[in-house]
Amino acid sequence: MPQYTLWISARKDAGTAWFLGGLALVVVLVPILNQVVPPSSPFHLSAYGLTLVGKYLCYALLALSVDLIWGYCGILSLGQAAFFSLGGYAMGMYLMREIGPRGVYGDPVLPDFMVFLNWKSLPWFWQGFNHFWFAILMIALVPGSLALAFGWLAFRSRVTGVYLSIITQALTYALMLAFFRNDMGFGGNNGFTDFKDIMGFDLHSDRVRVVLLVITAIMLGLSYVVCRMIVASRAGRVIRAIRDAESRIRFLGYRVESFKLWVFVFSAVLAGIAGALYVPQIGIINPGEFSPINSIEVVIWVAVGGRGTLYGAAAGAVLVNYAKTYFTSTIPEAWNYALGALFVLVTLFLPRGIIGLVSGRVKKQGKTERPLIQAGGPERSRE
Amino acid sequence: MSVHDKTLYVEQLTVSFDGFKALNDLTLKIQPGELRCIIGPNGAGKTTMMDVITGKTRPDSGTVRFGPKLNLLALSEPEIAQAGIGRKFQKPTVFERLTVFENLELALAGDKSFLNTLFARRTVAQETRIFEVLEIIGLAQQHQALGGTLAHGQKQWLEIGMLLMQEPELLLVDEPVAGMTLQEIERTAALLQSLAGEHSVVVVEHDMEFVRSIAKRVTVLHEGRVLAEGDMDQVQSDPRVIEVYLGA
Amino acid sequence: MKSKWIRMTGLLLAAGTVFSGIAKAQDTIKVGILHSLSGTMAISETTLKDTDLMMIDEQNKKGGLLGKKLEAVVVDPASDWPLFAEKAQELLEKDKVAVVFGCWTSVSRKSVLPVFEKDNGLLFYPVQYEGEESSKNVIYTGAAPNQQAIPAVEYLMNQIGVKRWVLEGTDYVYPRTTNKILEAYLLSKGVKPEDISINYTPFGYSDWQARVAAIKKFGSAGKKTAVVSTINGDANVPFYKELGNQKVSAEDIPVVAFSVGEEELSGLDAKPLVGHLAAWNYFESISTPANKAFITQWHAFIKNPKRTTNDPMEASYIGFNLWVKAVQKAGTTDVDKVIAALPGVETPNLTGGIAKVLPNHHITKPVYIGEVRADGQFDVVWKTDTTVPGEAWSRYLPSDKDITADWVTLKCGNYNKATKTCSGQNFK
Amino acid sequence: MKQSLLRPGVRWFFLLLLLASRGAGPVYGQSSSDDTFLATLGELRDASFADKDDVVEKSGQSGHRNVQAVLTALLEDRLYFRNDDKKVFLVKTAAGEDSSALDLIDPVTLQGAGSASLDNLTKIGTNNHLRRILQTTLARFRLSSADASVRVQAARDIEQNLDTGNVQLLRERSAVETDSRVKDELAAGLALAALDSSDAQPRLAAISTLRHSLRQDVLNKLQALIEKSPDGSFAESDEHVRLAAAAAVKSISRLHALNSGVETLFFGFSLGSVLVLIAIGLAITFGVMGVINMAHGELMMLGAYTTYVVQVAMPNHKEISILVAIPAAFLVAALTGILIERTIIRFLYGRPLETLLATFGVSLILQQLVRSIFTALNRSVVTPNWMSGTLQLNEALAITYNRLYIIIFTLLVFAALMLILRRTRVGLQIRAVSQNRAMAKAMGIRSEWVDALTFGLGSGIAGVAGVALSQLTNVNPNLGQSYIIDSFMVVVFGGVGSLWGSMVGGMSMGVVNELLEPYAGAVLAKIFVLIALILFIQRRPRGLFPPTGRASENQ
Repeated sequence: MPQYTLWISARKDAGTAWFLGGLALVVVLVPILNQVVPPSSPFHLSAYGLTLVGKYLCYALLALSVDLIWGYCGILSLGQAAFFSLGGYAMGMYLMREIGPRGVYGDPVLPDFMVFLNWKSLPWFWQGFNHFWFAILMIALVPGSLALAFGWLAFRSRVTGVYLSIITQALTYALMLAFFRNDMGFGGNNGFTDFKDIMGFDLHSDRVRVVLLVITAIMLGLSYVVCRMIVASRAGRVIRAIRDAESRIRFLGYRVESFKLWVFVFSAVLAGIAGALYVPQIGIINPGEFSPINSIEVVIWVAVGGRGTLYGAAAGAVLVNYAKTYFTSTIPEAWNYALGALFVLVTLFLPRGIIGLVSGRVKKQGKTERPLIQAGGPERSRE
Repeated sequence: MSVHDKTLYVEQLTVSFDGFKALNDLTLKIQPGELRCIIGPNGAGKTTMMDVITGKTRPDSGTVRFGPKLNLLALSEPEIAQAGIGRKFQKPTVFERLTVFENLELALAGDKSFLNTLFARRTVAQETRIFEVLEIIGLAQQHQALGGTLAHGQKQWLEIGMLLMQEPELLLVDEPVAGMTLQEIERTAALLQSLAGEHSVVVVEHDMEFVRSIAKRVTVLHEGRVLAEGDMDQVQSDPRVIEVYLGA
Repeated sequence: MKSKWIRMTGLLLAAGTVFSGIAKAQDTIKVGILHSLSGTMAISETTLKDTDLMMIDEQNKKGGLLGKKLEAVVVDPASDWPLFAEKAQELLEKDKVAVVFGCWTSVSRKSVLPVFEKDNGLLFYPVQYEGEESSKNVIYTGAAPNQQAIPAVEYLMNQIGVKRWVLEGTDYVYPRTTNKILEAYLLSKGVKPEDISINYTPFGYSDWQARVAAIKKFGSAGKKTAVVSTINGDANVPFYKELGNQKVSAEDIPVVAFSVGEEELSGLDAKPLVGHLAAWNYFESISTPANKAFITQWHAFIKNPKRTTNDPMEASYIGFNLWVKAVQKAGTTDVDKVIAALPGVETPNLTGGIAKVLPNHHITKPVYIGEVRADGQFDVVWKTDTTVPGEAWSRYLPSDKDITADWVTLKCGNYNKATKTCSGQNFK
Repeated sequence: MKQSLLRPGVRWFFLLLLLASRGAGPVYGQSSSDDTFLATLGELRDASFADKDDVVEKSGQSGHRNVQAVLTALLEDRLYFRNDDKKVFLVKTAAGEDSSALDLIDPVTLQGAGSASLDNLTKIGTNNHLRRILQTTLARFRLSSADASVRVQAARDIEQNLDTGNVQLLRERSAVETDSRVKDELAAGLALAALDSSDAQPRLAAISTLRHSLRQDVLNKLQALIEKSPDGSFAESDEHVRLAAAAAVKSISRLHALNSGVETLFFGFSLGSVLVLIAIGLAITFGVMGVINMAHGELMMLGAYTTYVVQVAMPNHKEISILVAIPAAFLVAALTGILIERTIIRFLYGRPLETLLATFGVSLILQQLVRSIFTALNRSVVTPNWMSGTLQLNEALAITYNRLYIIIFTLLVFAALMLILRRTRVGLQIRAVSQNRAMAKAMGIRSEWVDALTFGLGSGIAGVAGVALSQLTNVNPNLGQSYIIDSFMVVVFGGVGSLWGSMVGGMSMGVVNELLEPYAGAVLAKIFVLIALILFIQRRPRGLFPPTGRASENQ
């Protein structure tokens, strides 16, 4: 059945086809351009290029997770950066342990910053991160369980709309402050950096980078397929129904809370994976990643790309970040104007995002003209 | 609890919105298979009553039981729906960004847990059932149209259709014929009457003609309590009712 | 249909990355400038970007370097640490710059370090920092702790007779290390542990009421008390405003700061701060011909006669001159040759004395203690008689006492004299 | 330097003889010749700070009639020597920004001695240690000043160094002192000294005088008395004195605890009022209109910069420029707000999330705009004198004026806002539209116009908040960024659309934060507040004062 739906949806919407096609292209081309094509050739993909593409793909995955929770389920989570960073930190802890005695202070077990803070032994929450499998487990588990706990509380007591958005923001804000503290045992403001290798492979060698990038692309593809399956399933329709008329769907006998919770947790895990893939390629993770502004930016990528389409989100992430890379070098003094203008113009003229420009299918979506001013606000039940 | 007895007991129900008593010590009993019409001027508490029964509003006091044992007040909306109580809203609310077909599919009776719906496959039986209903509500042609694009009357039908898909024991129907043409009204009447018997049906309606055409038993609500009850003629001849309606 | 879109991004990407490979003809020498022009650090770093541009401009007026013109490549890492790494990579791999002047915060330096070591680039780092580091590819032209913190404390201890110490810092690596070193130093000088109070506040901390009240209380114990502030940029203004409001006068509890210079003071009303101290290797108020010339040049370049100069600007100035001299000495901009040439290269400071590159990639610097004047300048109240050589590894930390950095003979930034091993290096 | 600390005692012994011969008040005769005096001053020229200490003391004991004048000049950076003839001079006024020449005063005659250009003069520098010594030295003269408060301060300064000479001086003064405040101060000083006296009786007396003092140094001194030294013996030998001291310490510390409690509360309210100030503007644009206004912070920033510009525009009225800045900031921010509303927001009503996206873009643009105009550097906004300093409620409790004013200011702004919404026609229309647009339209209210006004009002308030912030923190392009998150928290905590909610919410957040801070530290306190907020929203999903407005329903 799954393959069937996927096949259907791939047939049904060109977007999916092109998205997966594009990824496949990356998977094939990148290794060739970087490994086979000689550096002298204009078509050689430098390590810098690798890092960029890798970053974009990770962000695309993050955007995907936001689109699932926001574009389909209507939950605007401004805390997605938290899950992303937690995944990143989990991976970072593994990479730190991998450094072993090669650190500045040459301590076989303790990371440099612990030696530096006169820590005598490894804190309990660092145990086990020397095993890759354990790190992988945590990458999914930590963001997942946080989302579970948080979501359970929030959805059970029917926190919705801006209230939910703001407390998710409070969540990531609190985490940021916590991780900034050196006493927390996560390296404070500096976070983790200067990684040496992953599973024994040198992180600085292009070959390893290529592999990481390919893995990222594949993960992105897989996640996309899974998301696509979810939204294509009956559960997917329920989720969309929740987005459009939450109170109504309850009277059909659906436990809205649990649907929201499942999606929330799943998207948190996706974000975690994105973070985990991001760290080894970028080479640093620090509390700045938790910043609420980051979460807002992710939402903006999705909005720019076009929400409720999945591929739109991914496209948005790539576009906005490419624009950022491009402008910060070409017009370093004024790139904020360009980016700001982009956001304003997209909202004003492309309410359905850039995908809206080219897609025929998404019609009538994204636009739900609700008057801002509603008599009596919360729909009162009176005759 | 006895599977067969699906009587709805509403006892001494009181609901107040900041001071104003929407329901005031309301007591009501709906027999299984009964078709009951509830009428009353605005603010009589008709919709509020439905809200309480379906778990949307929590009462200040009173009890609502479905069958001798099942206390509805202890349940959440989904649980109540699962217990076999379906509702059609006064203001038709369908899922505007889903197709007519999908709207009905969501209403399908059955296990509605996340995992189940995630892996659910549409069975032939289910599809045929959906198309039956589509025929009944006369939307077979538009089954691929988005809910939001339907006309008001069609939305009414769609929502009735969703109600049918749920296969509930008790249907709460709030102003079903608003915005319908005459023959549509007749069809609705026929439909509701056909439903009565194996389902119990509660209809709230302003349209007296319609009520007369279907009602066996009529309950008149006024200021949150039962003003009169009986068949149409009794009720209409009741002086208090006349006073309330014509406002002496 | 949608395809178009994805293909388009694909192409854009290609434009950005694929062609990054093209090596441009070397008709100019490219100089990378890696300072935040937006975000929280822009406050401090924009000035350094302008200083670098001024120096490059100046050099080109003098006919460039090795007969080629210098071409500045400016990028904006936007106070975003991962972006620093990315931009460093861009400068080194895409633009193929000969040298990079940049970074301010420790974390930004830490994040670009692996990039510079992998791509074998050359970075001049112009800000005072915590030490505990010496990279083959970095020249540290700012003060190491022994060139700023220790002398300041000595001054307070010996000249002012301070007996009780508050070490107030922002919670990140520079204050943590500095305070660690200072604590070790103070204890070694016989200060009682209960006379030392260490406290950390988060970045951009603005609600100082309670902290300042606490400091006042700590200072009222009858012994002469001083505050050693390693508070980071943003939090300083509210801190000093609160000091002023709670009437903590420099005569009662002097505050000596390591991150507050002329530029920071120009951003606030200095009157309440008169008499508080700062320790730097440069003050605008020091009148030497070289400094006067530099200031006039700066005012001309920035087109604002009121703009101040400060210590990191001098460090950038020194760094640039050192690089120029080294390139001339090596006769090429090839990084390995330049790095080989650098140790021993000398250039005059703006305030007198000579800055000399040491084998540990730090330089010699004079140390000045200044008191804040009402006009936001500093009166130098104390200076070292000679320049102080920068130490990458502090002699006061037990963990460091055996460690040394030497890129001339030992070829190692982290060499343990006891075990005779070189650890923590990223290159083979 | 060490020895110099020992010296004063001896020195003042001579002075005392002098005083005895000439009656009360330190009035010096021609005890030393002008030449020796000049010679002493001459030493200041190229002395290190340590040596200068001694010079100051020497000139102090020289008893020359101009000592006070000269030392005051030194303290006030008005003592120079002329480069060509190395002569020492006082100058009338300290060198200012753009003074090229100074009017000289002869240290002996105190008569004008022409003027000299700055580059022919060299200032005789001081450092804060020297200034401390000068103040103590000069205090002895100020002790006989006409102004009582000066005398109090003088007594305070002298207490910094209670040697026999100073004690004697205090005693002399208390004999002739009339003003009660000064008398108390002197008594306290003498008592402090008496604590060190050899026999118990005066010590007991001293303790009973100091019993009710709230001064920290008194407390420390008393505590020292009852401290047990490692070997079990007490610093204070006499039993009774110890008991008395212990009792005194107990009562004083209790008062201290009380006062610090009050202080913390005050801190809480001042922090709270800042939170309220940054939130109520948003409570309108976001709460009432449902616009997720990410540019709110930047509007505050504009307000702060307006304050700066106004201050620069009226350099001669720095004291009142801030008052002018308030309406100015309101206008600037309000107009910007209206501009944003007319050009962008109005196309997005009903799509709050799009407003988030667009206003985020706007915030980026505004930041960069300011950066381009004013550079990224901080801008210095002076605190007017009437706003700086502290209100000394008692020895242990002082609250800072600027915080006090900000609390008051917040309340005023809030009240004003309430008046506008409740009492004015515009306010009526705003509320009407916010409750039922269609109906309002039907009643002929130009809802378009009202929207613009409402947004302008909210933005204007943000601008006014910016004025307050300019007094507390950095005025730079990132100002808004650092407050936007908090303001959203407050609004949501209070209940979207409820001004009272924002008021109560902000205040309580501030107080809780400050109450926690002493125990948890700044960061944890904040984290606790955030977690508390999250849990609170679980309990009350619509905030403190559940809204009847609109934003709540839109997603």
